[in-house]
Amino acid sequence: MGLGRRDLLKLVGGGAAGFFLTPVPWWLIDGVAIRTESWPGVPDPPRGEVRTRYTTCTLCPAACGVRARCVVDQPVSLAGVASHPASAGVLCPAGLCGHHLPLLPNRLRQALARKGDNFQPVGIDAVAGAVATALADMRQNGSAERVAVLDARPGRTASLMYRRWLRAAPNGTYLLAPSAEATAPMGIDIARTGTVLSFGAPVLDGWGTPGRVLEARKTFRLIQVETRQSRTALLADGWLPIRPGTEAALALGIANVLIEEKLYDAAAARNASDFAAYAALAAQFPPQRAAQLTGIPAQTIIAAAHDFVGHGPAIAIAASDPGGGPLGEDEQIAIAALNVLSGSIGREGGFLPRGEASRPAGFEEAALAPEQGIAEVPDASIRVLIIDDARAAGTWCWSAIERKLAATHIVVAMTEFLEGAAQHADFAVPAPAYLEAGEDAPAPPDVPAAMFSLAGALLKPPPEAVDGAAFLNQVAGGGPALADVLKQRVAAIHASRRGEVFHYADASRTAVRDVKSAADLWKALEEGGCWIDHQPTPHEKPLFAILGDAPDRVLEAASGRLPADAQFPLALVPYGWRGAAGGAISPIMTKLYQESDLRPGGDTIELHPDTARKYGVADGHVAIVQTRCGSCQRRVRVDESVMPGVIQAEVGPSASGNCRPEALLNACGVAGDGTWRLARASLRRA
Amino acid sequence: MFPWVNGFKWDAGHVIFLGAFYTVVMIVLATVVRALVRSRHHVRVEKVEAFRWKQDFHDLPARDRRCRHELNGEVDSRLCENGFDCRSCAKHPEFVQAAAARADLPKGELFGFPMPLDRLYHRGHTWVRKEKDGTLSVGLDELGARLIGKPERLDLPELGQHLNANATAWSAARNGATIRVLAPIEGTVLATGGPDQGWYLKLRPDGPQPDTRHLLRDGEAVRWMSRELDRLQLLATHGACPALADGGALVEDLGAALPKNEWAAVCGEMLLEP
Amino acid sequence: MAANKSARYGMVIDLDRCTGCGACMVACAIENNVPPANAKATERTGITWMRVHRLGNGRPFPDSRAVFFPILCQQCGHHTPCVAVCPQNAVEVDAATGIVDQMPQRCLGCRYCMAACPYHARYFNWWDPAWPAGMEKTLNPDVAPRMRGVVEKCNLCHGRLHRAESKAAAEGRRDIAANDYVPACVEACPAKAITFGDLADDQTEVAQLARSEGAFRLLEKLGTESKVYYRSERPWVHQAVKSGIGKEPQRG
Amino acid sequence: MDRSYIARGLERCTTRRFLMWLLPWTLLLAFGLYAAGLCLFKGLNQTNMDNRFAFGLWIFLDLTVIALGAGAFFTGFLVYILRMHELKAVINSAVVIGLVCYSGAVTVLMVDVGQPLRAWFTFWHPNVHSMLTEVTFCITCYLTVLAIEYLPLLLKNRRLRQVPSFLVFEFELHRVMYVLAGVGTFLSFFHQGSLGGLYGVLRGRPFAFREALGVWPSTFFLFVLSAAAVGPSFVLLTTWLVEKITGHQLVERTVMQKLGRLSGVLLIVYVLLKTIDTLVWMNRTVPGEGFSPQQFYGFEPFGVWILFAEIVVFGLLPAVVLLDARRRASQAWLLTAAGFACFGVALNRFVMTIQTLALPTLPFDRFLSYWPSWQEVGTFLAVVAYGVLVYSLSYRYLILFPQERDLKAR
Repeated sequence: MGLGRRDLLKLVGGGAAGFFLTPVPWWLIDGVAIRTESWPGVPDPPRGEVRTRYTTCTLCPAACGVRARCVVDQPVSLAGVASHPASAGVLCPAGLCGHHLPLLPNRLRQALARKGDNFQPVGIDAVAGAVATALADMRQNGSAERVAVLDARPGRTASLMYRRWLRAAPNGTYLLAPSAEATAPMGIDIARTGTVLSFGAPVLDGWGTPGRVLEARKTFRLIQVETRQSRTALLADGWLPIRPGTEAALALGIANVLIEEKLYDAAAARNASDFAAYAALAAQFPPQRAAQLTGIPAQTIIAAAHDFVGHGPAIAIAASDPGGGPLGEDEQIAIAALNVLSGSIGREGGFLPRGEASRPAGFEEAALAPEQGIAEVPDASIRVLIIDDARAAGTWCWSAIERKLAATHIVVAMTEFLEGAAQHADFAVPAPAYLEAGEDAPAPPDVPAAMFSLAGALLKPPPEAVDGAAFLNQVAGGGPALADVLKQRVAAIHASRRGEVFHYADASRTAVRDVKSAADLWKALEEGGCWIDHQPTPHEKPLFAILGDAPDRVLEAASGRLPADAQFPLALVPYGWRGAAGGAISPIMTKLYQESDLRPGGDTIELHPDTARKYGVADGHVAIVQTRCGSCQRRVRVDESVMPGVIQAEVGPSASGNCRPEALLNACGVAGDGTWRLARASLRRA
Repeated sequence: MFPWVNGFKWDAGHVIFLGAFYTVVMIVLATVVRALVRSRHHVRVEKVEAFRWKQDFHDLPARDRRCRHELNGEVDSRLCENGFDCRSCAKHPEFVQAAAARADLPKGELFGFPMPLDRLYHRGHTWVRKEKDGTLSVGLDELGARLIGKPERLDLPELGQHLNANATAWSAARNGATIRVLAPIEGTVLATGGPDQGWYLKLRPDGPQPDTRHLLRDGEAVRWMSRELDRLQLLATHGACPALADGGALVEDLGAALPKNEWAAVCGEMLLEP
Repeated sequence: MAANKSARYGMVIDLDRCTGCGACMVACAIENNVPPANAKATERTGITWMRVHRLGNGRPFPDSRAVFFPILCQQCGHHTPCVAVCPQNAVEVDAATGIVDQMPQRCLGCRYCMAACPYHARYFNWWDPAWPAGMEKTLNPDVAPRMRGVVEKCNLCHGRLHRAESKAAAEGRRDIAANDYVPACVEACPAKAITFGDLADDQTEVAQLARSEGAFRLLEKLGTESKVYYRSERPWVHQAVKSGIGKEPQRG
Repeated sequence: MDRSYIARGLERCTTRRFLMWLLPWTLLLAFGLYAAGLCLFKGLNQTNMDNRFAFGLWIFLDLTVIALGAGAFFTGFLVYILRMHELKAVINSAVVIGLVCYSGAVTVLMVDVGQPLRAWFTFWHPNVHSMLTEVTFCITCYLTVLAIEYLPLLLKNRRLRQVPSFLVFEFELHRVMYVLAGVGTFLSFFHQGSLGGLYGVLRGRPFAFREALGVWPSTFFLFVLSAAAVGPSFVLLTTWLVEKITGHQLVERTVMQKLGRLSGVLLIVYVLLKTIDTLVWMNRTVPGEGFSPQQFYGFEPFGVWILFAEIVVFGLLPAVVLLDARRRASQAWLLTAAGFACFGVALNRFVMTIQTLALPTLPFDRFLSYWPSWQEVGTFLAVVAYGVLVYSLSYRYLILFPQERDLKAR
């Protein structure tokens, strides 16, 4: 027995010892180590020929040049195009990861029709059919209801096609998206601007063409008028933390100072037919009153006024916030008026009237439906609404649009993702995503010279995807394809023999008149290039009215938008960032929202410590923001830089990844002038 | 790790550090291997029993390792260092001489506890008797016999096997425990008996004159035995079983009298195996 | 040429120009195949080789001001804290470039280097690197993604350095052209706030900026000789950096 | 029924009772192994550690456990090298404690690293300048040594002894034990030290960084000293605990007091050096790195009190008690002081690991808090359970306290 055990032990022991003398254990651990290098969870980057291709970014109106590093045909990284006339080699964070968008898992891959609260697959022809029957029906009993196209990215050639199609359609109405950065008839000669007085425009954080602006930042002074200590406010030469909704008062206050002290450009003022009326209006806002309304000390206002004109050319700008939506029209008038006083309209360093890339025959303004804002359309009047690029519409307050819809209506959303307005549509039609659509990019709103660039498709769109033009053709039963119209337009530009072509690949320029054929021009643009007109020459300005037909409305606006309210003592200020406010974003954005606290994100509100204390919430608490229109639940972040009595709420993706700004936007509610940037709110801990 | 492995540099740091490491490994390895080799050797030359006794003796509590001369009152306190083998003890002869000089050693008294003095006793409760024919018979003394009583199994050595002093002579199994009995003296097994024969082994001594200096004799043996009885009493009472002795006389069969575990422990103590 | 044989690549970040847009962070992640965050990841478990922090002046509204502080591996040139501690030589300072290199395939994830780094520029792969299905296509072929359980950090776009080197080799040059090697964050910065180059070469813009008025390094007194400089005209920024560790939480 | 495995003459409870005792610990072990399994297979995201708190509960406890396990090497050193034979009474127990502590610590470290399969890289491409390399090498070597030291105890088991080769091997091993004790002492000195160095070298963590003496920071020597100081105290505490649980006296009271005195002597030296070290750190090291010591104690809850507690309440106090023969004579004082000493060293390890990482180093840093996840706690509990099981089995079947039999017979 003992013997047996002894032998067994000998055998085992000897075996073990022997095993360790063989190379086997070393092979094993070595194999194991190599295994750890090709861990099952680690993807293998695709290999293949690396190529550089060029296109133009269409994610926002800035239309930046894009240099794409591709493995075979798949872009693996995007970068700016050096010395690009508008974007100056810059891409914003959203642009840098734009090549992820076509591959997002939640990509819309087939047409959907609403059934109750959820969607069901449907053929695109069925959608077109539904629209067509609606149109036929309207034609038949000549109803006063409208057919409308809501264009989130106006100014494209596709937009022209919509407008022409609408012209033919019953009561065709072409609507500009509420938060769309308008295609202004005037560009800004920022490179030569001396002072920028910005009313809430995110000048340094995604406004106009970032490349151009940031480059020019070395030369212009920046005065930021904003409630929030935004990035722009942080880097501005002066920050005027203004009480929410009192921009007009400040504008008139400054105007008052300039007029009182005769610091304005009298020559320019003479071109304004109603300058007297304007002066009278401004006279009602001496610095003290403005101070009282805006919460900015009178001295500061006076200093700002001097600052503004002291270092010309000076421009005053008001832009719609990517999340907070547009500034009220009347505020915009009050602010724009400052440009008359500084005489920056039509002058170098100021606003320069610019042309537009020539249009092909049949697209003259007369042949198109006019551009309209949503506010201009009567409520309950739209029977058929087609929304182009509903994704970008992620930050609209849907109720602003909903109220315009007729009792029986069809809403069709052309979109890559079932997000934003698309969630409210009756039909969702899959559209080609960024880098998939062969389309054009219009001139950026702030570039003084007319521009035209092609956004050549680097990727094939999914088979079901149709662009807006193709869909309308399907509805109308025929019509020109977008590609053909684009070719025509390029031909028209070639025929105009104006301007020059900038080639992305080598940053060289060719005058259009030196381009042999339209085909060559097309080729140049498609391979990566943009057409740019000569700088417009300043010209003497026509007579115009500053206040237009609304002096009293401006007065009303200036008297303060946000009356005190005992029940809702706080001011809710929604804001967003162009890079991420509009719906779908690349998952890599988690770096900004989840893996760092660089941006607060769509699930937080920011409060001043005192405000937080007063309402019994602390950093990290979940609080409920209640307004007259609704409520939303968000995590509190206490921040010393927030104005007391103000709730700052970002419209954008949240650390948890999903971007659902609706709750907040609905809570904000839509004012009579179609804005939702201001609301009275109360706060309590959830 | 090794000069040919990536990252190795011939700098002081590596040399010193790895040098120290390998030295340590070598030392440890050498120590263990040496122990292994030596033990293999010992097993081959059947030193096992010797070692067992060495260890057992080493592990005995101090009070069980008293020198026979202390028991004998010749010295106040002395611990045995030689595993009860006085033949290898330097002091033993001196004591013997001293003892011879004085004849006033007290006589032991064992209230009728049978203890024939015609034989020599071993500390492990065995006895050795020189027979006429020059052989040695070996048996359990009275206390040993009563301790073990009737064993259920008995494995005695094979005939012709050579035993060393203090090696296991035989073992008896009872009450689920095995008790080893130590050989009082070396010799070759000629015949094996058992409890009934009154003797267990007959041995042929190694030499013509077997050296029995290490065994207890006469009064010394008696004194030792009386002390052993006390010890037994102590052990057993500690185990809380009074009826060891009635009227001073030890019960016949402790194996039956004591609870099993107690019994095993007591046997161990008395027969010098820890 | 000698200049590049013993280059010391580094950068100067102009805090007065940084708008905190995060383009550098995004570009970095894309260039170096850093995966999007796991659903459970937080700002303390994410991986951002380049991370923009916000440093406030600690004063209340309306006097509060802040700068954005892009933090990446500071490429310490002396007493490099992470190199000395790594038990299996998974971190090395490249003598030719001065870049501190992390070898993920050698790292066993003990995270000692993370404890050692005072700039918190090292990141651990708490999760398997996962991209949404189908998005692996967009990985940079020049950089191998790291497996779960290892530490990683900025290496000044290693992949781009190799590309530049092989380009130079192909054109038979011995040293790489300055504009062939530009890390992704530098290239991506819309505000052009980051100047990159060889600090060893006095002629480079970066070397001059590093010596210019208002330039400083973080924890200069630790003597780590980091190769990432910052500069700002604003006195309070210098104050805040000197006064060392901030007590109150800073928000971004 | 397992009688024949228990050394003769030792009183042990019945098998059933023993099993009842093992049961809860076994369950705890199972739970802990599950938790550890999660960490191994799902990754360290199961823990609450993060990029800033790269080390957490595990490292803290490893350092503590290894410090307490130092009783093994130190007692061995005293018995075999300095020939303090009366400590033979606890050496076996000390060896088992050491084995348990070290094997437990190493196991936890295995879970703690992100790629356990690469653990051998440290041996293959060692960076000899890293404290962690020193730790890894020494601890693995020392663990081997402990295993070899444990072997004789095992082979001495009543049943195993019946295998002749075991019996002889045990005998031979026992004869070379002093060599192993020497090696063990050497190794322990270095890894206890390098565990201290681990944080002392962190130039980037001004709170932990210490001036170097030779190639090692001062914490190297402080750790060796403190470990040696509490080793005996911990042996003392465990012995007492086992006595309480089993109801047997296991060692002479004098042995316990001897242990106490040893602890006291070393502890007082340690406290002295620690104080000097702290002063040097405050007045030289920290200012040299551009900080002021106050900055580190401005963050609640880690105020100056923690420093006071570490050095005075749980350092000086027990040392004084242990050095006073009269107090030492009273069991209560002795044990309380020993307990304080052990806690003091644990606190020191806590400060070195956790507080160091919690403190910010940059202007925009936040003071961080960290709370271990249940997986982390579970993994540690597994080690505790494992320790109790190993010790219980060893106590039952091996001879951990040679004096036990004599004391019983008295």
